[in-house]
Amino acid sequence: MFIIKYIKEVYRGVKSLLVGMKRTLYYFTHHKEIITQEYPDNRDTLVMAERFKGEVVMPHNEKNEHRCTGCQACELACPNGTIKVIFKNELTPEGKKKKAIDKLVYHLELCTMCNLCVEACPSDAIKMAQTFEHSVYDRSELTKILNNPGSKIMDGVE
Amino acid sequence: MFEEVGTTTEGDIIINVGPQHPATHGVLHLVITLNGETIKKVEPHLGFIHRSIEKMCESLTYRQFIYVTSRMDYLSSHINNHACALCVEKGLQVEVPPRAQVIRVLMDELTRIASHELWWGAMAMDLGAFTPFFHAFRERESINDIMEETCGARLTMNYMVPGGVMQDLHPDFQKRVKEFLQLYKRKIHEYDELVTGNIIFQNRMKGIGYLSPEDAVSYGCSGPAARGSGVSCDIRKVYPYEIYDKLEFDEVLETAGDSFARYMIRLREMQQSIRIIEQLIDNIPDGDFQAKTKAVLKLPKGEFYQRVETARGELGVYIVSEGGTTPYRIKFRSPGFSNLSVLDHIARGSKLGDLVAMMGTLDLVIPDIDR
Amino acid sequence: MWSFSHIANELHEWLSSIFNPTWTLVIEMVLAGVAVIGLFAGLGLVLVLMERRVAAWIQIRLGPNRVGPQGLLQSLADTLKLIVKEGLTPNGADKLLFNIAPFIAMIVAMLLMAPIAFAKDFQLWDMNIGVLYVSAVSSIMVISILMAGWSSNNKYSLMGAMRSGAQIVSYELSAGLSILTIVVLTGSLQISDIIHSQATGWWIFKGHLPVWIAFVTFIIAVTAETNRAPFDLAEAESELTAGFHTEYSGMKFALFFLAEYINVFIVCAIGATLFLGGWMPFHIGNLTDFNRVMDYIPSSIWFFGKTFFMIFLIMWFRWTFPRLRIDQLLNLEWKYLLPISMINLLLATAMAILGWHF
Amino acid sequence: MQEEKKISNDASLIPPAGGGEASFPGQIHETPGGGIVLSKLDDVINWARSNSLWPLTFATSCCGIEYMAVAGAKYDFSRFGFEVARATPRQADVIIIAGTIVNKMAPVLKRLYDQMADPKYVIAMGACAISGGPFFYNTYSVVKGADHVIPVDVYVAGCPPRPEALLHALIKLQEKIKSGLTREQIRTAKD
Repeated sequence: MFIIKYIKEVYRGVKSLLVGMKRTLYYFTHHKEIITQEYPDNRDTLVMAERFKGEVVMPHNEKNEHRCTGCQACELACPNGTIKVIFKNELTPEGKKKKAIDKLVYHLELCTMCNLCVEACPSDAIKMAQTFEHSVYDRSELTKILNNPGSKIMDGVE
Repeated sequence: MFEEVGTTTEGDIIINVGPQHPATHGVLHLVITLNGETIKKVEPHLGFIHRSIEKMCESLTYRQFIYVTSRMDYLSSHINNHACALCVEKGLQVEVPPRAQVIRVLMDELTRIASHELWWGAMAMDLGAFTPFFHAFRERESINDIMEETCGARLTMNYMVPGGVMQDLHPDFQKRVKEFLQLYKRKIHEYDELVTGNIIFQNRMKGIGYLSPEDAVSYGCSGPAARGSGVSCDIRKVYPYEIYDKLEFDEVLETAGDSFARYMIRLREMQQSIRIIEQLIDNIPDGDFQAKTKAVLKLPKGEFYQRVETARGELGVYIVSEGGTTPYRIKFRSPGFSNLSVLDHIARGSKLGDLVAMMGTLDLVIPDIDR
Repeated sequence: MWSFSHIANELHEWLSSIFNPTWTLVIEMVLAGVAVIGLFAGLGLVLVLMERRVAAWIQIRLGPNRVGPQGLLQSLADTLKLIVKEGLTPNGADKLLFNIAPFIAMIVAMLLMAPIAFAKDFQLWDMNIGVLYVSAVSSIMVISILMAGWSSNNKYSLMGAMRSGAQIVSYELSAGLSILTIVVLTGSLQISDIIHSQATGWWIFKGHLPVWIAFVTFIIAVTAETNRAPFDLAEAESELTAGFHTEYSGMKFALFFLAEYINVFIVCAIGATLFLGGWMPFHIGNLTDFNRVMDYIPSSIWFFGKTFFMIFLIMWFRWTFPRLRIDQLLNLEWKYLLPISMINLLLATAMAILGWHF
Repeated sequence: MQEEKKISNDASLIPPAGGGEASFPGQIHETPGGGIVLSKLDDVINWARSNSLWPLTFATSCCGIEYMAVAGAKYDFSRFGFEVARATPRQADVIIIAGTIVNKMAPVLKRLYDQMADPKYVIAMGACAISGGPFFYNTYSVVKGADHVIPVDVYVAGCPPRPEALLHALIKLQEKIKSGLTREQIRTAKD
């Protein structure tokens, strides 16, 4: 009958709305369900996943030595020209000329964190760091030189 | 077939939706001819995010080009990478170790769930309900955490490489996935309470945007958009790749062909993905995660094609090789492009509010359409 | 006992002792104007913050909590920013209409303040047609929206305005009918009479079924009338970007924003007055001790408590439901709400004649 | 009020006509008290502006998803008062360029920026918006950095950046607004 159908329709509609309202009221009253992490306040306790790809860095030891031989494997592996290796000639103690890296230029503004350079590096000279706070006011600050000034290649790394 | 853009009759107005518009989920431009609130014609304009990925792949080596494809359909980036890796492996004739295969399938299904979660929230937001978006992101964030722990990134991971995967699974992977499954099962009924059962939602979805099976086939639709019309087109069933032929899962089909059917397909597909994950999570075989491949990959001369099922439908990768280190030509058959082409057909005669709902259920990712 | 009426009377006496009656009236009117504007600003700030907090808690997040203690200064910062932000007038717009539309929205909201009883004997203007006045003035609101939408020279705005016009005109009906239910039971259009008729019990308790139905239709209709979700078709964000105020920026947008919240407050205040007894405290039959405790709570707290409860209801709707489509919206009014409220009015009339209510 | 201050600054740069102490007619002198009032008022306005940055919903590609994640419950930028995302540029304060800008999109971006009411700020999010990122070489259609089209206040690197990184960028932008310095002043102060 028409009128019963009409009332059923109204009842069904109102019920479905009330079910939704009950669910939202549950969340309104249960604050333990809140999952917000307060970023700038939790900086001290914030731990990134160990594999998180934040930026490429070149670890140096305490004697300011790195492991990069300048083989350019990373530069070749990089799909979008993020890494540039610039060479210089160095004199070894024996008085011979030796090719070494002058600067390893890394364009963070181009980098897509694809990890291919780290995979390609034969001497584990570069790795991915877990830093992520890369915001700057000036784009030129994002072009970085990975090796420290005056750094040398570690002994024994060929 | 090609009507002129400006032709209108008396009383029609033309509005431009996009390129910047909250409902287009990106930079799609729709020129809509309206008569009052009724849609007379929808004309999608593309090119606002054309990044020439296909052309770009021609100058990248077979190891390098995979990462760019994450940027196409960024919501199913793993599956895109998977398709490219499979296609290169086909050319190289490399046997992928069983462990890598299982890891790949697990990652694919997690990506599919994450993609559908985002779709669910975004579609509810298109319809004006904001709360589901936040609840969907709660589950999605826990998948993102799993991804981040193993692959090192949240969205564009570049985890699949020719021959396997880049790194082994994180030791916590199984534990975290099980935690996610528990969370998901605890929260799944809320999806029905908040959205599916809601009378307003049902009225806005049922009978709207009808797509007949014939049209779905002739427009080349795939994925949930076609399965909502009852067209069986799940690549995982029709042309199984990896270990999908050994897994137990159902191809989800609905026959109504309207927006609600497409909505239900995705919700039920998430359940099937959960089923696949549950089958695999305790049975990850030991062994290598990557097959031995040469440092520089060279595909033999020839043409290679591989299709996979992304969260949006059928993705085809077509590589023409001249025998060098870079492909001669790459073509992607993206699901979004065909699914978008049907929009004008299903939207005519419905209201402007319905258009938003239809676009939501077609689940368009614009960079996937434009590439 | 301390009350608003006490202060008002003392102020009146003090002013009359200094000035002649005409000047007293003028000064009192100015004071009332200042008080209303102050109340506006205060309510705007409180309601915006409340909305954001309610939304945040429903959406399992924290909400504004960093600006000022517990985020209390958040809406102040927003208001200040909007005041100093550039107010653009688009080139093709009808400059006069475009610029006065937000002020009309504001003036309508201010006019609606007049007959509301904020506390015991504390009312700006207790006219004898209070309820009629409210429903008449509140329908002027649509003019400002139509003006804004038409003068913006933007198709989105125009569509939003047209939707809003259709929507407000239809929902005025069932809002009016549900208000009439109470008028029939009370036999008066005067706000103070309606409140005093609830001294023995609020209408929501006294009136059983017809009043409950009227209450529900009233809430639905006023939600639609104030363009709040799920009836926010006039500014449907995912369809029309921002609807009728797409082209507004800075202070003019802020006025629309504020007017929406003030309207919500006013309709909730009317609802609280009609159905929940206005400033009348909650009494239970013969429990004299309990009733005395209830009486001890100031009447203004009763009024604002009830109003904010209703505001919460409307916010709760907003963050739960999806938006309706325009034809469904009109269907809901003409096929469901209007027949139901008409039959309900008949029921209420029969009940009033037969004296079936308590 | 800001206009007034600008005039007074300009006037102080002009050497007094006729030399010496003789003041030019109509010249506005900076009074110490007035300056303090103005600068205090400026501080208050900058506080308000920095704490109420309403973003435009503008996302072109992948970074848009991380932008949505920031809006989501876990990272929740509403804590800072940023959650009022406006779909219309007229009401937005900050445009977060989340994704690639291609040649066809560049005029649209410019137009959106022009449509925004002053004061307006721009954040370039992700490698594509900063410099074209993965599409810097080998493509013909991508703008090599959004700052070729509109001025950018804060650049946040990453592909896509983490939600926390975007929050960090927003905090950086707040600091910048509070300091009241322009892009050029920041650049010259650094050199």
